[in-house]
Amino acid sequence: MPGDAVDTAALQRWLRTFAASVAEQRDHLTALDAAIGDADHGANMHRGMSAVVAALDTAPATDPAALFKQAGMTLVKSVGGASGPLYGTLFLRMAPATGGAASLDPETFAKALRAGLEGVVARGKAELGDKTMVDALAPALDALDAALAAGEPLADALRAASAAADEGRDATVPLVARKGRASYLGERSAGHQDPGATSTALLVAAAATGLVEQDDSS
Amino acid sequence: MPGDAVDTAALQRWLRTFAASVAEQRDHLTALDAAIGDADHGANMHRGMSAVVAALDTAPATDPAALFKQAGMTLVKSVGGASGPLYGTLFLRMAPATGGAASLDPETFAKALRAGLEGVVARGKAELGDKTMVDALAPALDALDAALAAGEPLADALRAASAAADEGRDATVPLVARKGRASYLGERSAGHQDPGATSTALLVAAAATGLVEQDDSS
Amino acid sequence: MKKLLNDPADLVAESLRGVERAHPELRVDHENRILYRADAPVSGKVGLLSGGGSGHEPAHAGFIGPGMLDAVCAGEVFTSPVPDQMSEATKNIDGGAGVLHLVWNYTGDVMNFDMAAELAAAETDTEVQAVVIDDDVAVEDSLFTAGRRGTGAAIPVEKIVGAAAEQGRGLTELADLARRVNDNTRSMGMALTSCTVPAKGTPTFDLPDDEIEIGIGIHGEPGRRRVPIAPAREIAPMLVEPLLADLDFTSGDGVLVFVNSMGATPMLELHLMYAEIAAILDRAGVVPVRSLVGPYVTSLDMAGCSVTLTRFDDELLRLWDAPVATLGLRWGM
Amino acid sequence: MKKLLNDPADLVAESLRGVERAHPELRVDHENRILYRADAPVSGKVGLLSGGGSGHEPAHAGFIGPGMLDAVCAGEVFTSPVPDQMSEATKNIDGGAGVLHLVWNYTGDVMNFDMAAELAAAETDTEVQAVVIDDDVAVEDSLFTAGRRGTGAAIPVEKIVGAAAEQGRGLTELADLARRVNDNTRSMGMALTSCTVPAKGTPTFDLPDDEIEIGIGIHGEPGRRRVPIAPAREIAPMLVEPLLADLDFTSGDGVLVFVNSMGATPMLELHLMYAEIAAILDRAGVVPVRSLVGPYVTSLDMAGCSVTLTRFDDELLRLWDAPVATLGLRWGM
Ligand SMILES: Nc1ncnc2c1ncn2[C@@H]1O[C@H](COP(=O)(O)OP(=O)(O)O)[C@@H](O)[C@H]1O
Ligand SMILES: Nc1ncnc2c1ncn2[C@@H]1O[C@H](COP(=O)(O)OP(=O)(O)O)[C@@H](O)[C@H]1O
Ligand SMILES: [Mg+2]
Ligand SMILES: [Mg+2]
Ligand SMILES: [Mg+2]
Ligand SMILES: [Mg+2]
Repeated sequence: MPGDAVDTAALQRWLRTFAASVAEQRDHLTALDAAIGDADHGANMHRGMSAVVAALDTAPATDPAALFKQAGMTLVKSVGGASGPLYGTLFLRMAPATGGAASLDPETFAKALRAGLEGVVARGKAELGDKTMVDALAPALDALDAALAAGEPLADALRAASAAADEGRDATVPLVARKGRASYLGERSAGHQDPGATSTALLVAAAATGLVEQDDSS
Repeated sequence: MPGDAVDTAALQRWLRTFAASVAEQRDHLTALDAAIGDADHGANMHRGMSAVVAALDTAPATDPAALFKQAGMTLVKSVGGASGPLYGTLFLRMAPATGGAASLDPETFAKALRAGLEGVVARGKAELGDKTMVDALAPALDALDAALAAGEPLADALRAASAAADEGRDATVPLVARKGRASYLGERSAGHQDPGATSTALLVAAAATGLVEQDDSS
Repeated sequence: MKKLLNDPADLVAESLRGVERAHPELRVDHENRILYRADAPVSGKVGLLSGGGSGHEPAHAGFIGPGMLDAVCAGEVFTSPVPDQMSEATKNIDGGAGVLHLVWNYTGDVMNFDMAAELAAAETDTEVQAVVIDDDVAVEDSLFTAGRRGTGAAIPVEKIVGAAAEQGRGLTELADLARRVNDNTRSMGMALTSCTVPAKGTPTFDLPDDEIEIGIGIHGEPGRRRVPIAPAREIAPMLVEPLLADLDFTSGDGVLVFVNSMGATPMLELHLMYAEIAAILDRAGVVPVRSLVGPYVTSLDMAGCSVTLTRFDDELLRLWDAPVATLGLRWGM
Repeated sequence: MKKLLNDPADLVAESLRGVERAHPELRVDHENRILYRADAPVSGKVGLLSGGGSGHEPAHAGFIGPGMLDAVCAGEVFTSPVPDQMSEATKNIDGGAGVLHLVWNYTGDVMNFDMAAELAAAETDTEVQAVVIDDDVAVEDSLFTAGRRGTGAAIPVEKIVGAAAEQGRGLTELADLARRVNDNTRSMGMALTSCTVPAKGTPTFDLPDDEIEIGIGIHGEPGRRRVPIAPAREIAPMLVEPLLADLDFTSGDGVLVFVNSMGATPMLELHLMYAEIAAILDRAGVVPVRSLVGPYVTSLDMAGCSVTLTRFDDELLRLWDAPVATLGLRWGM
C-alpha cells in the first residue's frame, strides 16, 4: 500500500498532534502523578513537547531520522525527570532504525518504534507489569506488528495499536509499581493509573489520528 | 462600717475569684488579643493567676502587705509580656500603701488600689484613652472613691467600681490604640475591645463578688 | 493545629532540652530558661544579653557564641521573658566590664528588661546599660505610642556589637555602637498566612486565599493593611519603598540587604524576592554590599517575608565581616 | 496557592537571579542553570558535582563551596536536571583529577546523570565516576524496584567527600568514601501537611487535620502509611525505630543525628523532636557525637521532618569536622 508511506510531514503531524493532546491533558497527567508521584508529569511532558514543536517551527528536520533525532534531543535537553530520558531515548533510538530513508514503509516505522521501546527498557530497566509507560507501549507495538503482519493498512494497524495502548494504560491501575517514583508507595500505588502509561497512550493515539492523512478512503 | 474591714482572708478570696474568672475567660481574652495583639493574653493571665493561687495554697501570706507583695512578685516572675510587669506592679505598689495593717478599712484599700494604678501608669506610660487596662482601672477607682466618699458600704462601692470598669472596658472598643501591641495596628485597632481592659474589668468584678463576704444583709 | 509537640504548655521547656542535647556549645539553665555561651562569662569582655518570646528561632538563641551574644533569655511563645531571668543572666555574663541589654522594642520586653536592670542594680554592682532595637517602619514612630517594633535589625545590631565586644570595647562605646546600627537600619514585613500559636491552636488571624497582609509583626500581629495577593514584583516595592522613604540609604558606603523568611516561606521564593528587591535598589542607587537570605527572625509557621536594610560605613562593614560562631550566623571561625 | 513569585514557570530562573545577586561566592550560568564555586575548577582537586530538582533549598546550591561541592545543576521544581547541564558542569569543574557525580537516587536523576556521563565520555577525556545516594528506609530496598530514595544522606556524603577532596584524594578513593558514608547512613521522614508545587497550584495530597503521613519523600510523594496525629513522643519512634532496625548504629564510634525540617516546621519543634530522638538513642545505646538541626533538605512548604543517622568512625568524624564554607554549612573558615 504505497499510500501508507510515512514521510517527514506525516511524522511532524504525529508530533504536533501528540503535543496538542499533551497540552490538553496536562492537568490530568499532573493529577495522576500527584496521586502516586510528584505532580509534575503534565508540566514535564508539556515543556518537552512545546520545545519539540518550537524546534519543528524554526528548523524542521528534512528526513525521518533527523526528525527523530531532533525530537529526541529536544526532549532530553528540555524535560529532565524520568520522562525526559525515557521519551528522549524512545525517539533517539528510532532514528538509526530508519536506515536514512526519506519515507518509511509501515514495517520500518513499526521496527523503529520497537527500537525505541528497546531503548526505553535499556534505559529504565522496567519490565511489563512494573506500572510504567512500558505497559502501554509494549502491547501497542505488539498490536501494530500483528496488524501489519495480517496485512492491515497502517491506519487500521495504528488504531489497533492505540486501542492496545489504552488497554495497557488501564491495566496499570491495579498494579503495584516496581519502577519510578510510584514504587516508593509500595501497596499504596495500587488503584491508581500510571501517568507515564497515560501519556504514552496519547502518543500512540496521536499516531492513529495524526500520522495517516485522514481522508474518506481511509 | 466595721463589717467592711478588708482582711487577708478577704483579699485571698478576691485573688482566687479573679483567678477563677481568668481561667473561665481565658479563651475569650486570647481571642481578643488575637484580633489586635499576639493571641496570648488569656494564656499569660492564666499562667500568672494559677501561680498566684499555687502560692496562696502553699505559703499563704499573713497580712495584706505580704499578700500583695507575694501576688505581685509571683506575677512578675511568672507572666512576662506586657501584662506581667503591669499587673505585677499593680499589686507590688499596693503593699506599702497598706501601712502594714492586718486589716484595711475601705479607704485604705481604695488608696492602695490607686497606688497600684499609679504604678501601672509609671511603668507603662499609658494615659486614659490609650486603649489599655488603664481605661478600665482608672474609672473603676474614681467610682470607688466617689461611692466611699458618699458613705456607701464597701460592697456597693465595689459594685459601682465594677460597673465603671465594665464601661471603661466597653469604651475601649472604638479607640485607636496608642500603647502596647495593638498600637502597631494604627487605625485597624479601632472596633476591637482591649484584652487588658477586659481582664482588668474581671479583676474589679472579682473584688465586687469575692472581697466582701456575700450575705443577705449586704 | 498540626505541630510536632507534646503538650503546648511544655513546648518551650522541651525544645530547650533538645537545644541542650544538640548543641554542646551552648549551656542551658532550664530552671531560668537562660541559654549561655559555654565559656561565659568571658573575662574582661562586656557581656551581651538579649532575649524575648520564643517562636522566632533561630532568634534568639541561634545568635549566642563568640562574636555575638553571651546569653539569651527565652520567654513563652511570643511572650517576653521575666525580670528574674534577665537579672540572673546579667550576673552570670558579667566578665567585669558590665553587661549590655539588647532589647527588642515591645512593651513587654522593655518593661521586663527595665525591671531586670532595677533588680540587678539593687542586688549586684554589675554595670548595666540597655539599648532598644526599633526598626520596623510599618509602625509609626511617635512619642505617644509604643514606637516601632524591633525586628530584623537585631541581627546586624547583635552581630556588629558582638564583634566590637570581642575587641574589648567598653560598655558605653558598645551601647553607642548598638544605637548607631539600629539608627541605620529599617525593616518591613508581609504575611501570606497567619501563624498558629500552639497554646491557642488556631491561626491568629484569618486571611482569605486571595489576600496578604502588609506591615505585619513577628508575633502574628496583623499588618497595617490587607491587599490582594500580587506577583512578587509588585510585593517587593510595598516592602522596599517605605524603607527608602524613611532613611537615605544612598548616603552610606553600601547596605546590608537582609531578606528574612517568616518561617514557612522557602529559600526558592526568598531568593526570587531578593532579585526583585535588588532591582529596586539598583534603580534607587542603593548599593548592596552584603546579603543575608533565610529564616533568621521567624514567626512560628507564618508564610511571608521581611526586608531589612542596614546602611554600612567602613567600620560597620568590617565588624559585620569579623568572625562569628553561632548556630545562626557563622563565618571566619 | 499563595507564594512569593511571579509566573510559576519562571520561578527557578528568577530565583537563580537572586542567588547570583545575593551570593558572589557562587557563579551562576543562567542558560544552563549551573551554580559553581566561584574559583572552579580547582586545579588538582577532584570536582564534585551534584544537583537535582529545585524546591529542596538549601539543597543543592547551598552546599557549594570550599570543603563541599564544586557545582550543582538545578532542575525545574522537583524535576531532575537534564544531561546537557551535567555534562557542561562536568567539563567546567574538572581540575585535572576527574569529576565525581553524587547522584540522589531517583529514576530521573539517575538516568539523566547516566546520559550526562555518556555525553562527557564522548566529548571530553574527563574521567567521571558516579555514586548513588540512597538512604531512605521508608522504601523497600530491592533489586526489582527503583530502590531507596536519596534524602538526608546527601549532606554527610557531600560534606565528608568534599573535605577529602580538598586533601587531594583521588577519584576512586573519593567514590569509595562516598559509598562508605552512604552505606553508614539511614533516613526516614514524615509529613504534617503536603507541599504545593507552584506549577500545580494546589497541595499534592490531601491530608485531613487529624492525620499525618509516615515515610514520605521530599517531592510531595505520599508516605508508606497514614496514621492519626500523635504527640511528638509517639512520632519520634516511628522515625527512629526503622533506622535502628535497618543498621546497627551501636557498632561505630558514634553517630551524626540530623533532624531536618521539610520546610514549614520551625526550629522550636525540631529541637523538641531532637530531644525525643536523643532519648530513644540513649535507650538503644547509640551515642550522638554530632548534630545538625534545621531546614537542609526541604520539600517546598511541606510541614514535617526527617531523621538521618550516620554512623561515624574516626575518619568520618574528622572529615565532618574539617573546614567548610557553603551557604548551608559553614565552620572552620
Ligand atoms: N524505570 C522506568 N522505566 C519506564 N518508565 C518509567 C520508569 N520510571 C518512571 N517511568 C515513567 O515515568 C513516569 C513519570 O514521569 P515524570 O513524572 O515526568 O518523571 P518523575 O518521576 O521524575 O517526576 C511514570 O509514570 C512512569 O510511567
Ligand atoms: N503601656 C501599657 N500600659 C498599660 N497597659 C498596657 C500597656 N501595654 C499593653 N498594655 C495592656 O496589656 C495588654 C496585653 O497584655 P498581654 O497580651 O498579656 O501582653 P503582650 O502584649 O506582651 O502580649 C493590652 O491589652 C493592654 O491592656
Ligand atoms: Mg513526576
Ligand atoms: Mg498579648
Ligand atoms: Mg505576648
Ligand atoms: Mg519529577
